[in-house]
Amino acid sequence: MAILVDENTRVIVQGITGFQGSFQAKRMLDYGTKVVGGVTPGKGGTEVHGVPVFNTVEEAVAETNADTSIIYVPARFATDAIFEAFDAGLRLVVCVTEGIPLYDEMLIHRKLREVKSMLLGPNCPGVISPGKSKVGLLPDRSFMPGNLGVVSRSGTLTYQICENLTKAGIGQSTVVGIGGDPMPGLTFVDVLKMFEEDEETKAVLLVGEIGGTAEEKAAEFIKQMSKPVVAFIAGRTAPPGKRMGHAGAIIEGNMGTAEAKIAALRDAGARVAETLLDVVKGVRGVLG
Amino acid sequence: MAILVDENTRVIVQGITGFQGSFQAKRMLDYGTKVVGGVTPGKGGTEVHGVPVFNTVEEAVAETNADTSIIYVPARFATDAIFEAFDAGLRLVVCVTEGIPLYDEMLIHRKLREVKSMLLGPNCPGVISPGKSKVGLLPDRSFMPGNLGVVSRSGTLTYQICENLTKAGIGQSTVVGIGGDPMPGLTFVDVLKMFEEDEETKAVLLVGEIGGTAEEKAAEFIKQMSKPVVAFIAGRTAPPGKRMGHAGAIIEGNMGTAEAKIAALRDAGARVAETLLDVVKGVRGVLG
Amino acid sequence: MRLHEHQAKQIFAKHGIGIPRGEVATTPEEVEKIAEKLGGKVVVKAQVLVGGRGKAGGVKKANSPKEAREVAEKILGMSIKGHKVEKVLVEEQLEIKKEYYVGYVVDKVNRLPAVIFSRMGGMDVEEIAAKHPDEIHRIYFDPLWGLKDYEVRKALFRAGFSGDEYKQMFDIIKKLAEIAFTYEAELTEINPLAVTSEGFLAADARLNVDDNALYRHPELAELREATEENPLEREARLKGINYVHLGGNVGVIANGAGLAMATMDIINLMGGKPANFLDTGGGLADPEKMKNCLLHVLKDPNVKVVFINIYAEITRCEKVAEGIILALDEAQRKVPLVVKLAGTNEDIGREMLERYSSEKGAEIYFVDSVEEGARKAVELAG
Amino acid sequence: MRLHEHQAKQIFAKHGIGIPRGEVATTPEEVEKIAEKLGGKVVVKAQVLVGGRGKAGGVKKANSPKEAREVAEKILGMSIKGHKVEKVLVEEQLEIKKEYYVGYVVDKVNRLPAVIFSRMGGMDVEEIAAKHPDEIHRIYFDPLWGLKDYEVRKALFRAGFSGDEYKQMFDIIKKLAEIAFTYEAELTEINPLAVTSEGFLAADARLNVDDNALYRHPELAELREATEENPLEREARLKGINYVHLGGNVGVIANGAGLAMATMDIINLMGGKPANFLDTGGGLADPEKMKNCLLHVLKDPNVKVVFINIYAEITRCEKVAEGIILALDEAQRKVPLVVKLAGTNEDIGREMLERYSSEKGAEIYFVDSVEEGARKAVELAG
Repeated sequence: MAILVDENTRVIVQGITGFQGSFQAKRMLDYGTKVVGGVTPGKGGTEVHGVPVFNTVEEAVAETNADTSIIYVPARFATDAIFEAFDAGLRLVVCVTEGIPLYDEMLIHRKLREVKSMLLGPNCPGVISPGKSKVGLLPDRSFMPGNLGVVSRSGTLTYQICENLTKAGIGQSTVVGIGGDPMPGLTFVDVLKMFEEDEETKAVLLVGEIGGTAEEKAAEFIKQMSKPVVAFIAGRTAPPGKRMGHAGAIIEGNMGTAEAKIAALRDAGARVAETLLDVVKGVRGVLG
Repeated sequence: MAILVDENTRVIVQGITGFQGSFQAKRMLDYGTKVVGGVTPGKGGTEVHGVPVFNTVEEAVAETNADTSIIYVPARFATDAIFEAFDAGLRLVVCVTEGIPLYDEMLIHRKLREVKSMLLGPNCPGVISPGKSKVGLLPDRSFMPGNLGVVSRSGTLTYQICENLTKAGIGQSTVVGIGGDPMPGLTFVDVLKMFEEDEETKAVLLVGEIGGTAEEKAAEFIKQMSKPVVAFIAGRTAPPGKRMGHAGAIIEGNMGTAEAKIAALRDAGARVAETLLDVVKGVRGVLG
Repeated sequence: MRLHEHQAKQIFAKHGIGIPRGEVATTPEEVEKIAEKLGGKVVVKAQVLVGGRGKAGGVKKANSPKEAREVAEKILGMSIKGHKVEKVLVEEQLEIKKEYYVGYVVDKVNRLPAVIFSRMGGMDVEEIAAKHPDEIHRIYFDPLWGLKDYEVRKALFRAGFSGDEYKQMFDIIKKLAEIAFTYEAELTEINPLAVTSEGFLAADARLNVDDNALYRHPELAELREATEENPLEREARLKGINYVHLGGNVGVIANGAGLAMATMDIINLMGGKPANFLDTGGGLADPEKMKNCLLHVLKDPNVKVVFINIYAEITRCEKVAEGIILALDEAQRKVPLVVKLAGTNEDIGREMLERYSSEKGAEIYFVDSVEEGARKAVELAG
Repeated sequence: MRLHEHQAKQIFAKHGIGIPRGEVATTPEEVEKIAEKLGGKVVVKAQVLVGGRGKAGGVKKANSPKEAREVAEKILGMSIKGHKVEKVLVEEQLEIKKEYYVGYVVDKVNRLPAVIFSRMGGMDVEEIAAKHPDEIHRIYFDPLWGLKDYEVRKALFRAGFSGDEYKQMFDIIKKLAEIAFTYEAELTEINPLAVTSEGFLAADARLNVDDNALYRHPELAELREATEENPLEREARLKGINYVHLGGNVGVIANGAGLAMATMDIINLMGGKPANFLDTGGGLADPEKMKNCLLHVLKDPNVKVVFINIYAEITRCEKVAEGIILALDEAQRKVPLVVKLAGTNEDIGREMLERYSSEKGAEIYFVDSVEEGARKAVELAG
């Protein structure tokens, strides 16, 4: 099972001829992901790592039967690339690009109301179902197949946590990075719902951070979940009004503090870990 | 029965405190139309001809249970008035205003995709179901109850034709003026469909004119209709490239000529009258 | 409102579309000077707001300033489909490799904006569509979202564009759509789009904007040049009268565009020639309006009779009659009137006109149907 | 990016929102002159990019030019929440009848733009919401369609506005939304909106624009004034380093915002004080990046130890090690490093650093977990 991506996922890479797109396409291929095509306007007819390149997503989908796209396109062009992917009817669109303007993101959400695609990101590391498929830039070595679902707002922190879990023998069903932007496509709640319904997933780890109310919304949903949830929140020492790297990681007024999030999650029955090592203990505790 | 409006139709007048709005409200009341409210921002709480005035359509609908609106608002404000009426959930919105910019009309059509309201017009005389209700500025004396459905792009020409019919003893189920703009809300086809399904209507008269392809589209639908259709097309002598008053009445290139429309309608089985007097004969012929 | 080629080109250039070097002139002397500046080899193009000026001899090449002057002498002042040429655009001759077509139109049937492009330029888009249907490409787009880059990419790659031609076309299509939305164009066209060694240039330019939106674009309203129209139409526009000159001898006045057209049609059916279309519109409660309309129709020296066909839905007919009487009092010449009055107080109106007619000897005929009126008018026109 | 009050007011005025008469000054002498021009009675307002300047003594009235000068002497140069006041805005005193609130925000929870207004101005919007929940009015609108007139009418009439106050509010709300969309504002606020006999005036003004969109608004990017920030943060911004000054003595460098925050948190949990947040971001394949980051952290004189926590997902660890070595070679002072390296070739990286450490006597400690690293760093910081 797993969620979002598995061994049948057929992926195209938008921006495949760029430095990052080409590099990550190779790494996904190496992992076993079915990267069936790439898109770069004007480079149609060429190949990258043996993968055919098309001029448009429409053409790529027609030729390859892809259902998923991953976008490695600079911020100024990423919004258009997302719209193109939606227009081509892809089931899942993963956008890695960082720095997409806020007003573009509002319009992306407006567009999401009109289309059937799911969007992961932007500004996210992607998704991996260990042993099955990786659509994103998550490092292979951190992960192994198992029954823990992971959903996170951050990248390297999650790799570190998953590596600790993997070393401790705890594998993952799927690891989803929803990204650090204030208005992500798929939210914690969307992903928690999928994990709740996924047979392979026995427990869920949520890695949150300061800023916004995504963790509080997640807590509301966790109350109804049958599966145990462990949580970790980064940014307890962050001062208000300062953006901590991620566009979404900022405490504004009384909103977005780690304390509020931890309290809400605890209140919802989640086990909140204090340190990274506690995360492993916590997960082991709930997985039994 | 009748279509679009009948004795149960509850109407509000947007722009009721203006010269035309107030005057036409009175005439509709005199005809027996249930004019239950009016809207003029800032004039809420006053009355016009005994009809309560509200600041917003939302308030008017909440207080009066209106289902239909007629708009007498200057062109610069009419688009917003139409949107307000849509937003308030009205079933039918009749817009009399002439001169609404083309790009506004494109956006009105875009909005129509998102809402459930029907729009009659803009730049139309409205609709009358003789003896039941009149929502518009059609002159009472031209009409009498009966079984002929009339749909038209023009105003006075239709009054003249209907007066001739009425004098000849031929009454009307409903008379609909779709308006002279190139992109009307309800089209000939929309109205023909309603007449086809209306029990009270035994035959239909279509009054068209040069410009656009509305009559050709109507002809396609007429082919499938069970009820007889008589048609009249104005503008046989109009030269190409000259706008004949109505924004939509212009022959551009080979499109929109009276000859093409007449041929299409004849081909579809409609009886096309050459003169106004012929219209009466034609209708009498099909009504038996 | 249709802009002149040179006006449209200025707007195109402002938005970054390449145009040939050139200047506008009103005299052969100016043309000669401009041709010198441009290096001698030029095209002299009549600036008139009708199609087909090329076939009518309104566009000519010249290979020297002197020749340009001679050519301009012929073009300036000539009449193309009733439009007198008062200005010419003098442009450098282009070395055109290929001629493409790019246009934008508000498609009223689909109620959507559409970009149209083709590798077959230089002829009418209808002609391209008829002769080379596979070479016409359309991009319909959502007016709310605007034209997205990927929509242009899809269309261009589907049509087989690549390399530099792809880039130039992409750029021009995006700019043309931007121009269309900026100025609320009904239609804008580059035909031909000249493929030259300096890139793609708009060899011709068309831009028709929505009259109803001119209040939002005062800079465009100022561009309207009176010189091009029929003088009676220009005067009517300035007075706010909805008038189209048709050239016959039976003047027509009706309230309502449909009624006016039907009246014209029946006059024609009866063997007559309508002199004009005139829709008074609403507002006949003020007798001044009818007065102005009638006086305007009488300014056309060809008019031998005027058929006034009024269905007074709101107005009372005595106001219409009053307006007619005011006009007849002021009119410089006497022509017979055929009058059909219907609506509120039609009897009173008729009585007023009958009284005036018998007192002042005005020739006024009353009719009860449009057919009867048309027959009478045609008879009187002779 | 947050604009200064005086910058935001200029933009408001450009879009037709009324503002008090006033000018910016950097010296008490200038303040005195401006106060004279304005008729003597003025308010002197510190221009700093933090809230609560009023309570901190950064806003003072003066009833004569001389008093204005004296007040300015106190305000200029003072420090408000760590921000030094280098400019003041000198404005006429307003006769305020009432204070309203109008704001606009991109609501990230609902993913929609929202206008917020209230008759209770002068306090924070959160405070209004807490104290007078019935007096907070919101208009959510569709970002694609934009804010429609009828949406504003509905909200204002619902809130009981009428007459001239209705008209002024309508106008200001429409203009504020226009400003928000023109400059891609995350937030813009008029608080208080002063109701005066001359109409509604923006007594204060806030405008925060989206950093990611600044490339579309170069005129705003130019307004960013370096003087306001912490000097280390300013320098970092100019160098493209993602750095936040926190004031402790344990320097932190991590690749990834979440990892950096988690590192800070654990340092704190172990009883230490992080000196900063620093996310290197990607691109560590180039050793220059790590070098610049480390050198930057060492510029903070309070830093007694630096904890480098890298999870090299793409980069090979020898490149990270190379960057650290380059920095240590260049560094003006020696501080111990605690290093956690994970990812490709972590062993090679560690070996390189160990060799360097033993050769050059650099104090470098290697750890296998973030907890261990934090404990060591706190211990070294003393």
